[in-house]
Amino acid sequence: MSVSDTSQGEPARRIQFAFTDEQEQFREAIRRFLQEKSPSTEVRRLMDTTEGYDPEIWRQLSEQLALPGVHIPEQYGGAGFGMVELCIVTEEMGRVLLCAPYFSTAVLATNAILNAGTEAQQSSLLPDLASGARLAALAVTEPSGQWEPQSMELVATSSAEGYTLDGAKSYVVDGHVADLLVVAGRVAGTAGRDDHNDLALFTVSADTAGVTRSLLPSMDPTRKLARIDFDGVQAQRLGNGEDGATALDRTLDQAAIALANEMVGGAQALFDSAVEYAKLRVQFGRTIGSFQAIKHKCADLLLELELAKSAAYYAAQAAATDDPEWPALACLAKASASETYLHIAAETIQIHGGIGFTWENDTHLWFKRAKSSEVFLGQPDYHRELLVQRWGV
Amino acid sequence: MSVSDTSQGEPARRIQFAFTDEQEQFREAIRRFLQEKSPSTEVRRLMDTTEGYDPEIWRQLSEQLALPGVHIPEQYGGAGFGMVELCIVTEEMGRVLLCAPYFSTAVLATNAILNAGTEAQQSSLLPDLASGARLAALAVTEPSGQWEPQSMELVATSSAEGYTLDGAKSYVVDGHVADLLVVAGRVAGTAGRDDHNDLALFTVSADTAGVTRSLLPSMDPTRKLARIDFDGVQAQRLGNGEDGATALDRTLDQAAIALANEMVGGAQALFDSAVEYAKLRVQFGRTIGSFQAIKHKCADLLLELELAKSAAYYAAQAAATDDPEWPALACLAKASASETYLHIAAETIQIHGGIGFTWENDTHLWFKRAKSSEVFLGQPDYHRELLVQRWGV
Amino acid sequence: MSTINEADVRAEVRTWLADNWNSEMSLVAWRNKLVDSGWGMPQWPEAWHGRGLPLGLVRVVEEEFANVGAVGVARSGVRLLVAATLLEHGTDQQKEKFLRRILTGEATWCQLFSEPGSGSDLAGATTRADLHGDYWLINGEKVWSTSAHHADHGLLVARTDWDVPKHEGLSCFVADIKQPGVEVQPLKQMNGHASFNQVFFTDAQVPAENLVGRVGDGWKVAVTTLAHERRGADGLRPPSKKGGIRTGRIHAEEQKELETANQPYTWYPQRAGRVDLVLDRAKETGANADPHTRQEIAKLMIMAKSAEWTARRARAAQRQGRPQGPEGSLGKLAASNVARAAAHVHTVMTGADALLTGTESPRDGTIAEILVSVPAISIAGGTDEIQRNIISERVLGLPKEPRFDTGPFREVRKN
Amino acid sequence: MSTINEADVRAEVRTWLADNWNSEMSLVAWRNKLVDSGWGMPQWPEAWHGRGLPLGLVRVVEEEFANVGAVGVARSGVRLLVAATLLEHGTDQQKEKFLRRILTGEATWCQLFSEPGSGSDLAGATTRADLHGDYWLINGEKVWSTSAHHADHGLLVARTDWDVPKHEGLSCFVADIKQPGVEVQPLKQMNGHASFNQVFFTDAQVPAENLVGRVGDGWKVAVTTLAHERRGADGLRPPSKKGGIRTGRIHAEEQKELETANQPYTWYPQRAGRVDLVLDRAKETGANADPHTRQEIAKLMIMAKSAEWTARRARAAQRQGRPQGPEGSLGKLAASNVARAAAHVHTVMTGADALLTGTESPRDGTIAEILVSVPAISIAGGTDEIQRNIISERVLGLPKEPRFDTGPFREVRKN
Repeated sequence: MSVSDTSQGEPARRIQFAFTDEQEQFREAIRRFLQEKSPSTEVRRLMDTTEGYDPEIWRQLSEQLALPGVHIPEQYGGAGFGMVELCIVTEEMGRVLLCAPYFSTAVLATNAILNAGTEAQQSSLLPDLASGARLAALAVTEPSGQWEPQSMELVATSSAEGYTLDGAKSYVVDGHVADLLVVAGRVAGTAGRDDHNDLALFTVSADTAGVTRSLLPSMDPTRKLARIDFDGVQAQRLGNGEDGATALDRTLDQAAIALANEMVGGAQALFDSAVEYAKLRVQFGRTIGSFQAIKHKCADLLLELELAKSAAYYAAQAAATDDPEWPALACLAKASASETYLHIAAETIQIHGGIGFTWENDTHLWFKRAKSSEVFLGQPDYHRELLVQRWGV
Repeated sequence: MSVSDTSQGEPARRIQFAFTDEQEQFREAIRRFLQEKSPSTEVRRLMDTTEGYDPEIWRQLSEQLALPGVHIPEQYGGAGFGMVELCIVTEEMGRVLLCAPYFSTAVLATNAILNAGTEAQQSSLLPDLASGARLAALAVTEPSGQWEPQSMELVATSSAEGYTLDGAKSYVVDGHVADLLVVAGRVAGTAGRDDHNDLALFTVSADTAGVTRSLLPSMDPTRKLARIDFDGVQAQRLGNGEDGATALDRTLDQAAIALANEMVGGAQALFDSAVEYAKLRVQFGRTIGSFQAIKHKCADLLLELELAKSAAYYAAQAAATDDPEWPALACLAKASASETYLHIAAETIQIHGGIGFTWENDTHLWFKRAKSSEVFLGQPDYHRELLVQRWGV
Repeated sequence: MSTINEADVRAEVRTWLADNWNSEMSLVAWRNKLVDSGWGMPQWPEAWHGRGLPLGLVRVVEEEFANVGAVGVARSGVRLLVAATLLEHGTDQQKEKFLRRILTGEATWCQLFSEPGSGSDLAGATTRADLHGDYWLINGEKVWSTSAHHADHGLLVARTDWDVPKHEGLSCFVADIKQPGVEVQPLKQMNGHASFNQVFFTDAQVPAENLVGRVGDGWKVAVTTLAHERRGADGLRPPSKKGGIRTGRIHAEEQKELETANQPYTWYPQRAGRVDLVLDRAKETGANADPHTRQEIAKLMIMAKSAEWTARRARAAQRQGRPQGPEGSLGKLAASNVARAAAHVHTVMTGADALLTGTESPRDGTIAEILVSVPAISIAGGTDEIQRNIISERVLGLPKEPRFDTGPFREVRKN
Repeated sequence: MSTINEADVRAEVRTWLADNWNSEMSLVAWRNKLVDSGWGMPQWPEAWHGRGLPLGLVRVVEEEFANVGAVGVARSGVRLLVAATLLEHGTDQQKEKFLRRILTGEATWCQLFSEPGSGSDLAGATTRADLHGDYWLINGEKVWSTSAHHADHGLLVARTDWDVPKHEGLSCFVADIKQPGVEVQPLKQMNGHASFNQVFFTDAQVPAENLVGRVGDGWKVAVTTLAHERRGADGLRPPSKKGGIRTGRIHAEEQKELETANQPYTWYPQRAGRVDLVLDRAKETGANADPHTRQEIAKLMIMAKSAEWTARRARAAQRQGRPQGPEGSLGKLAASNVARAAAHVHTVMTGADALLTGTESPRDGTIAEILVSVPAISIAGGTDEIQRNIISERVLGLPKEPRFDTGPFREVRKN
């Protein structure tokens, strides 16, 4: 796949560069809801709780807006939309820093089941996720901290009732509150690790015997992480015994795109606050926004932001149209959004000056989300390398 | 060698952070001479000649200032100074972009002979170089364009009269005008290439049969490059048959330091011109230097420049005192000066605006030298990798 | 207008082409037909060589021309910017006199706005125009004027009043270049090309009827030209060359015309960094084996692709009639960043060969030309600094720079 | 002064220490001895607890103190900045009243300059001081005041005249912190520490005799304090702790004093990016195996080492009595660049563990603290933007910013 293909020629003609009016209305509805339900006072309240979310808000965004199932087919109780709509949701949630188990349940776990599950498994598992009745998490990364599925060690041994899982997972987003765990593991006694055809995805009810969950102290208190130990845990394997690696890769690529969109949402919120502050804050008898140092900084940040948004949107559209290049674009979007979000977060603090470094000021909440998003699912250098690999360079 | 050693503790106490009054006077004398002899009109005249230098000026800087032998011991007709003084010379030459075979003769070839030659060889070869009577060049890199000595292929076969050289060298600075060639090659039939103990340095008179020299069209017309083909060329080996790799590495490290100092000299000249122009040029009824965009750009460039100067000076002092870390510092200084020089060159054009992109404006002469210096002896990434290796990371 | 329908237009132009198009005509003869018929500039008013077609339907005409491989009007250089400006501000006499030969390609034009002393500050022009009876005397120096060396006319902005604020004291003229008192000198750039000219005026004469717009309207008129230049749109861009056979005398003549016209621009792709070469170069140089270089390549490509998608987002929003978002104003600044990063990546990948130039430089000198041309992109057509001002003020609504040039121009500090 | 010779001083202090130093005394008792003898601040005038020694000889005294492990005067916090300010601008009564207890450590001080509305623009302070008979009434809010929560006194800058330009309407006072009308609230930062305080004044009283300098001299006085803060020199830096045995009651008391005093600063090393940890972390995390990370590490270390050498060049030039070069003004800006780069490198090397905080974060939380503390370094003590102004104006001689705050302060635009 040569990169230039994407610019001219086939995909470009199919991939949309503007949201439809319906999508804009969808975004508007979500934005209104979230602005009302998730002011920073709520973010501060919830980030100090162990659960890290408000069940009542979760119920409302499930029942009123049907967000957990936005991309779940209607026959499984979802709204039947796709990646573009899912990314509109994460972008808006990132904008307000919503504290809710959405990314874990809807983006990670649900996509894993959609990608790996049989129709039977999907119809048994997805309705509760679509309705928001159950929370779910995806457990892939292990205490080693490696993001590549290749590095996984957790072992799944086939048994009478299905499989038994032994091993440990870590950095599991919302793993502490999930009802359902989707776990990636290696099937014991399968040949050929390197072309990883022994990877598989399993589902486990969180209350199964042998599951031990411990909340990790996360630098970003708005995104809770858990370590989960599996000691002879009974689990069901997703799919019909085929290789789970493809489904897992697909799930992680979709997650990277959704995260990129969440990040540009947060970056936009920060940037808006910085520009607004620059117009209000007076030093030396003039607004600091009248100083070229600030003006040009804002211009450069706007450019960075718009480029990152273009990448995040394009990747979502490409995934939605199943453009052959979309997995590469997932890496591109994640790398771009990560650096942009963190840079804008740092400069937003800078533009706010001393007050921007205080706890009372909201900027640090987004800064910490930017930092955790930079690391989560792999840092920019990891995704850049994967990008050129996928481009065949 | 841990890097922190250099900051506190031993070396730091020995290494000087200020030039002595004698060194400052030495610099002043050279600067006066060069400002008079090498205005940009002369640079433009000489860069269009094939030789690329003015023999009369070379005679003067040899006879009046004894620069070619500044670091050559007095018993070989030199001034008996060291790396610090040599680097003062290259810094001042870089400032005015002097077109002369100094770097090739004094820095590269002379140091190679000092590092590898026996006392007899030194006393026979160095006096003519110290006096400026002969020009010399060092031929290491080959058409492959690799800077690591490891990559060399030129073969030296021992013969009755000494050695016979067969192979090709390229990117040889001033190779087209040198009277004496110092050539790096591999001694045929020596064991163990990888711990490169078959490397050796040879001297060849440029008019020896089998030597073919062709001038290469260089992007930087102030630094002439030649390709030199060796076809059964009679040569003398420097040293007593011991491994020449150490001497070659030492020579290239010294060259990197001298080049770093040449670069900060050029960067300083460009920076001064940019600031001066910013104070004169008027747009919108005010000098462009009154715009914060230009003020802050200049402040950032000054910081970069001073850091690069500190690195170049420190490396020279470390080499002069033979601090154990100096080879690592050679890489550090070269990498730092390369990026700084090129950045300052680009921004100097930017600050000059349209006029800065014209041929009449002198900036591009330095810009091209910055570009060639970035590449010559290895680009920043090459030296950064070598740096961490030498730091034992 | 909205009553005109696509099918009718398509049928009409198709018939007309069937009746008139002949690739063995002379280029000028054919273009005079185009001018007479109005099919050369269908979006122009019927009174002036057009057919008053809505912009949206121009595409249809272009498609039909492309299908039969018919040549269009002359579009090279600044001619169409000048034409658009004359259409908006020129007198009927001027339109009568100049428009046809602009479209036929018989007359070549240049733009005479920039001056050595006013680059970013275009309105600070100090070239003077003084009225003597029925002509203006022009004195001063213009610069960055492409193809002035073979131009017949120039659209000139000069100062006619020094006692009013700078934007109000300018007037616009059509100046004959080929007259005593006008000296054109090529301006060589650091990359060796001489795409631009300096134009010196010493008591050059401009007849009074060549004043474009009213005295003091010079800035307004110039802004029209610049706006068209920025937009590029309005059918000023050459139509696609897809389809049709492209042989015959007329195509040969057009080819020759284009070569002359494009000669000054051959290095422009290099100025932009030639991102298109990067992945191939990575493979042919083996630089794709170096993990750090791979990161640098990825960083560059991410920026370049994102910039391209940003431009497409802007166009898509435009097509949908959505309000223009910020993404539209960022292209030029993005291009500078991309070009600089590309020059860096090319240097890293090229290694020692980056020391060479001309045919010794890879890709027949292209790499060397990139390295010495990229510095122009952040300056030409508005420096990065000016772009950042525009973005921060017009897009973000941040305060304007404090002004020191609002008084009578005579008293404003100048170079 | 130049007649005083090093050997004599050394002999004298050595004898005095031999006669007086006793590590089992109480800290305060010992320091009163130091104050009485003048050996605690030998560079201070003899009239005020010093011996009028030239700065160059202070080193000698410090060496002798170090040799026997003798404790010096209290130096923690801003006390010595305040003392230097009082020495220069204070009345004899004020010196009499405050200096001794500053040196003995019995009294703690804080600085009350910055305000929420005037950060970069210190002279824009709006805290007001109004004279009522023999005392001033203070109203307003100060911020970024370290250790105000356990301070006895504060050096306060407040506005006494609103009808003159901002720098001329300020006055400086010594304010008692422990009085009704002064409320101190800790100010928590994004990294969880609360090193600073907000100080609210509501009709707080300052006796007239606590005015430092004349009315309207507030800016001049504050600048003295800030200059000492910047220089750090003048023997205000703690002498080296090399040599000597450091046991005994007095050392225990000093240790306790230092712990309290340094508590607010524990995160400052993290704010600077902890470059010292980078190479070890590269090895312990295995990041040194990744070629790209090695490049990032090298870039950081090159910057950090060069910045360090630049500072040393500045000091060396100073020692040689050479004119101060630009290298002296660059340290703060360099520190910001280094810290940001270090935070990036630490993140890259730390990988997934960078998601964690507290004891779960590597190096017992140090890495996490770096990541959330670094943003402070480019703001505290003068933002990078202010530093660039200073460098471009004072070092490069570029024009000052156009001013909009030169009129009577009452009319100047404020927050």
